Amino acid sequence: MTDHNTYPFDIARIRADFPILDQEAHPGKRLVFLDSAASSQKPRQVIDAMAAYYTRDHANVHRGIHVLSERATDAYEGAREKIRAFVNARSHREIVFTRNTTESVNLVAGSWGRANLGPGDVVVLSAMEHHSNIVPWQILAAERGFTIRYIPVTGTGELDLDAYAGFLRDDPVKLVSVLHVSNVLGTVNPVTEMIRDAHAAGALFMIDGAQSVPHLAVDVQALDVDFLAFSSHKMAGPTGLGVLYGKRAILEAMPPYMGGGEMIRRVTLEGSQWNDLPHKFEAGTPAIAEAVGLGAAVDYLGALGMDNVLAHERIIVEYAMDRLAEVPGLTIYGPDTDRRNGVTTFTLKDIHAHDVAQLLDAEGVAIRAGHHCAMPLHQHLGVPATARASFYVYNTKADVDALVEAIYNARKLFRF
Amino acid sequence: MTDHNTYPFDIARIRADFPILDQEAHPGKRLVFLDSAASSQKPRQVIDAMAAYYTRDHANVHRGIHVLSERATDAYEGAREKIRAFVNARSHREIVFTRNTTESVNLVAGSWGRANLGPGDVVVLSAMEHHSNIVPWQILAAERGFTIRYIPVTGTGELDLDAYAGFLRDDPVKLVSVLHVSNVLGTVNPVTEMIRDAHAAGALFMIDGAQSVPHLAVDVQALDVDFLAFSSHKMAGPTGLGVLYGKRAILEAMPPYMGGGEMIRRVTLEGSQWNDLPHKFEAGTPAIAEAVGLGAAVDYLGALGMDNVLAHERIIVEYAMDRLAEVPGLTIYGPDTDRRNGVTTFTLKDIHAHDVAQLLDAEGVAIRAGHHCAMPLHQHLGVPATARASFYVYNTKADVDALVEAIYNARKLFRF
Amino acid sequence: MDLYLDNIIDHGQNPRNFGPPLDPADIDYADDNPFCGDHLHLTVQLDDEERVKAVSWEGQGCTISQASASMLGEEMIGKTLDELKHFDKEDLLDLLGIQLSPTRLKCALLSLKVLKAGAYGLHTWTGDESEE
Amino acid sequence: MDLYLDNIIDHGQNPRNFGPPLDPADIDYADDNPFCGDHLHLTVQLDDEERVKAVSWEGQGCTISQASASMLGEEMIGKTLDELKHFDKEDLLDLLGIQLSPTRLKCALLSLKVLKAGAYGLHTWTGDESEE
Ligand SMILES: Cc1ncc(COP(=O)(O)O)c(C=O)c1O
Ligand SMILES: Cc1ncc(COP(=O)(O)O)c(C=O)c1O
Repeated sequence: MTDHNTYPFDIARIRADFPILDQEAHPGKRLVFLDSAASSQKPRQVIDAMAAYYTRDHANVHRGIHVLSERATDAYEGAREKIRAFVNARSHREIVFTRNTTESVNLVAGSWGRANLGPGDVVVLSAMEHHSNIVPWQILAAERGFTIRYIPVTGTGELDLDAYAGFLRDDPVKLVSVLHVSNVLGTVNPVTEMIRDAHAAGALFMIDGAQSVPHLAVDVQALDVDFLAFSSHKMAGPTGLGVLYGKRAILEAMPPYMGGGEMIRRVTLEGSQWNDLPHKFEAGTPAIAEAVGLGAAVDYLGALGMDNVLAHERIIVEYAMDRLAEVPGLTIYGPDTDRRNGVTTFTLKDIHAHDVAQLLDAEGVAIRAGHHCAMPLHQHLGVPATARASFYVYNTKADVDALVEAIYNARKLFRF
Repeated sequence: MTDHNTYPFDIARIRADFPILDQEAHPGKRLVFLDSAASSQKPRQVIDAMAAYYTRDHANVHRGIHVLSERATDAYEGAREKIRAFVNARSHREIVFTRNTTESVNLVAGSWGRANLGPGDVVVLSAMEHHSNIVPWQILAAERGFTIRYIPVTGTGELDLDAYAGFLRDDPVKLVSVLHVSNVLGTVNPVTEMIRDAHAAGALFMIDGAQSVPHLAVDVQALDVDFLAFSSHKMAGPTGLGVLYGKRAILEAMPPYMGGGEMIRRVTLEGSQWNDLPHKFEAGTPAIAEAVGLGAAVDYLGALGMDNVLAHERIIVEYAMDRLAEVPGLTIYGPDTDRRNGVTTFTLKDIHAHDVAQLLDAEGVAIRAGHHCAMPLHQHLGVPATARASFYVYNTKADVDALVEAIYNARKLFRF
Repeated sequence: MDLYLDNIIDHGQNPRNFGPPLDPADIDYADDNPFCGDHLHLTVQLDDEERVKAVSWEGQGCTISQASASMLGEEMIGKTLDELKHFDKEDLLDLLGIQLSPTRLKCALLSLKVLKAGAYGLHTWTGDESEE
Repeated sequence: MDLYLDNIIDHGQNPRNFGPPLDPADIDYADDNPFCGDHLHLTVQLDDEERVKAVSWEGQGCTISQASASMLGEEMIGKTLDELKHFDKEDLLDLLGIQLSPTRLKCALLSLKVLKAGAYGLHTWTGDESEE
């Protein structure tokens, strides 16, 4: 049970770590940042770690025989080890650095998918997926001729698990790829059971962890998941870096995704041999400083404790759900508080979500409006756009109060 | 004519901008950084611009309706505009952000190449290419069945232009992709004439500008080049960011490379429509802070003046060539000073290049040793590994003196 | 709160010339902005001198896009095709009387985009006239 | 200059047991490290008690890899197969008596990798025994 009145950590100290929060969005209007699901802010520990890296240690990594290159390699591979520990992967070789969640999914589609999927095969996605877990599969399906099935979304904003069971029973499913936490509905999908069932049916399972890894403890060995994709920039780390976890045996068997330096063992004019994992999938000079930054972010989150991060967010989300429920004309999308996390998405009578966001911005409250890269889900919801407030470790109940007050102001302006 | 005794800018002030240079590599040994061809150092203007971005302006870009998202979008698109101006592209829509040069090449191979190349077609590369401009084409050739021809390297370390003319005359060449400046030999290839001839033969031309864009003024309109690839981290900018320039009409006709958010206009469960350029090629949350950093780097280089950057490097390279020529047992690879830029690559009698690098490191001198991601070129040179000293705006003749002195020390230890 | 001036809200909530398509129509064009779900269908009748005689539009979207369509529709009436051709982004923004960020600019410009595409077949007009 | 101790340079420049392959050989294996161009071909003869009787290796590479092969070759002689099985990375580094960065570690370990692969068919041994 979460206690509504006690944050699990000292929120004032945390807010002091995020310098960006201490500003006015407009003259006299304190910045209230409720757009962390799009991209989170960074603590100074992360900003400083990257600046320190560039100020003292930078050189290209791997195979450099001088002190800076050794330090840079240690920093880069040390960050990989931190991230391995954060998701409890068995080996650092299972942690591949990419640009973002989107590239992680494209890597699996372009390498594993292109090698393993063909006519007759089925890939199962869901109707609540982010575009990054739909479009790569659509493009590949057009090329390779396999079939995509979408698990429908129920009236409560959850996955239709009967339909899922039906797909696994009736179709030659080779891969299931589903998001862990919805960036629109906040739904936390029952991935443990879904993975077990997929494996029983002989299918691999990939989790889009873009909205889960930043917010709750994800243990790839406990889940027995085959692939996990997530983004640094949503978990207090820098932009320009994503992660793909993959089980070693599966990654070993996959062809490379991009070709270039670092990913080869030997190149002749006639052909090439690939390097060991994870380098096989990291062509060219990697995002070194960004890995250092994500390492610092993971240290930061680890010091807070992911259970505390989750507990804190549950307090804020519960409070937001309660307060927003009072607002006349406001519709909230997604499941009940106990089955959701991180976001509250709503519409306000017939005011377009863009107008809502703009009016809230004028009050200093930063939310996101639109389809949140989930157009098919919005088609299902029957609205072209929604407004979304999303929360992270630095948000407070006072932020929720500011949101609700700004919504009341918007109602007044639109005279209802 | 370069004046050997006058640097074109105040070198002490420039060195003061690069805080990393002001340290000892080992106790009592000043750091002498001669590994910029692998990755350059960053001035504090770049480090500070990124820290300031995270401290004041960060949010996800595009379509956010709040003040931070607007500032982040302005910063990101503003950086694109700076880079457009830096290479003199006609439109910002022709500047695609990638992770590095390697990804830029893979993008062209995976999108343009997969759509346009098939059995009977020929792609022309050269035997002095970096692996990043060989391996993607080899992988695609295995899939699509076209043929790769390599322009041979002459005894002076230059491209065999007769062979090139022969390819264009005799083969159905669809694309020529060649590096502008060799990262091993320093050779500056005559791309203006090569592009003209490729176009006359009906082929497109791509430049690997990883070692030219950081060092000399590259004007894509004057060159009339079709694609240009380069990396931020080699031009005083951050890691995790690369650029692909492409002519608009060609990019418009290309299918997307990766699928996901940002790159689509509309997604349904049945299929998708692509977004406008450049977004069609930028799937997922981009490297926002990194673009800001590269923008600052381009401002920095622009303020120095690329002609001055080149003039400065020519002074250093000429001095290095002269001083290294005196060292008994030292072999320099590549053309004469007047046809090269940026690097001096050598071997020292029969001491393995790794031993040379290690011994130099002990003296504080950071060089790179190995095949420099150009194994085919090293096969041609007949040595498995070479030692490379490379130079940038912050290097001085004193750095070259330190290099030469350290080499003499290595000779002594190996008793020759 | 500078964006939501009284007249913007008024036009947004009480759009002028809003209604089913004219038939026959001299200009008939529809487009959308999938990011917002904004949609606009515009029909126009001209008189013998190629002046706009009647305008009708329907669609849905945010207040900015609806107000922009409403104000542009009013402005068009009585103008010649040639005058409309010279009517540009700046003129529309003057009409609206507000400053817009690039994101919201797209909302405001949908109506102009539909007009230009419908009247001149400029299907590739991106609303970004400054670029070549 | 800690890496280039006199004995390393001595073994590098005057490698022991360097020569053409033994024939017949009980162990015969070659591998390389393409990054450096280091190459090593090792042959070993055993006596009746499975003790190493003779070692011969040839190859090319940096001083560290050559010295490592030379020292390892000397060390092997007289040892049983079982003793060699327990000879690990740490033992080799003790022999060399130097601290190595991960990059140079690969140079030093090539000889051990060839020995392990040749003697036990451990073709996938990466020299990184700490990982599972
Ligand atoms: C000529 C050349 N091309 C391509 C590359 C690859 O650059 P990156 O590793 O940034 O992709 C390099 C860098 O070493 C290079 O020197
Ligand atoms: C559920 C989900 N998946 C994937 C993504 C894509 O992340 P990125 O843009 O970092 O690739 C997001 C981010 O919006 C997301 O919320």
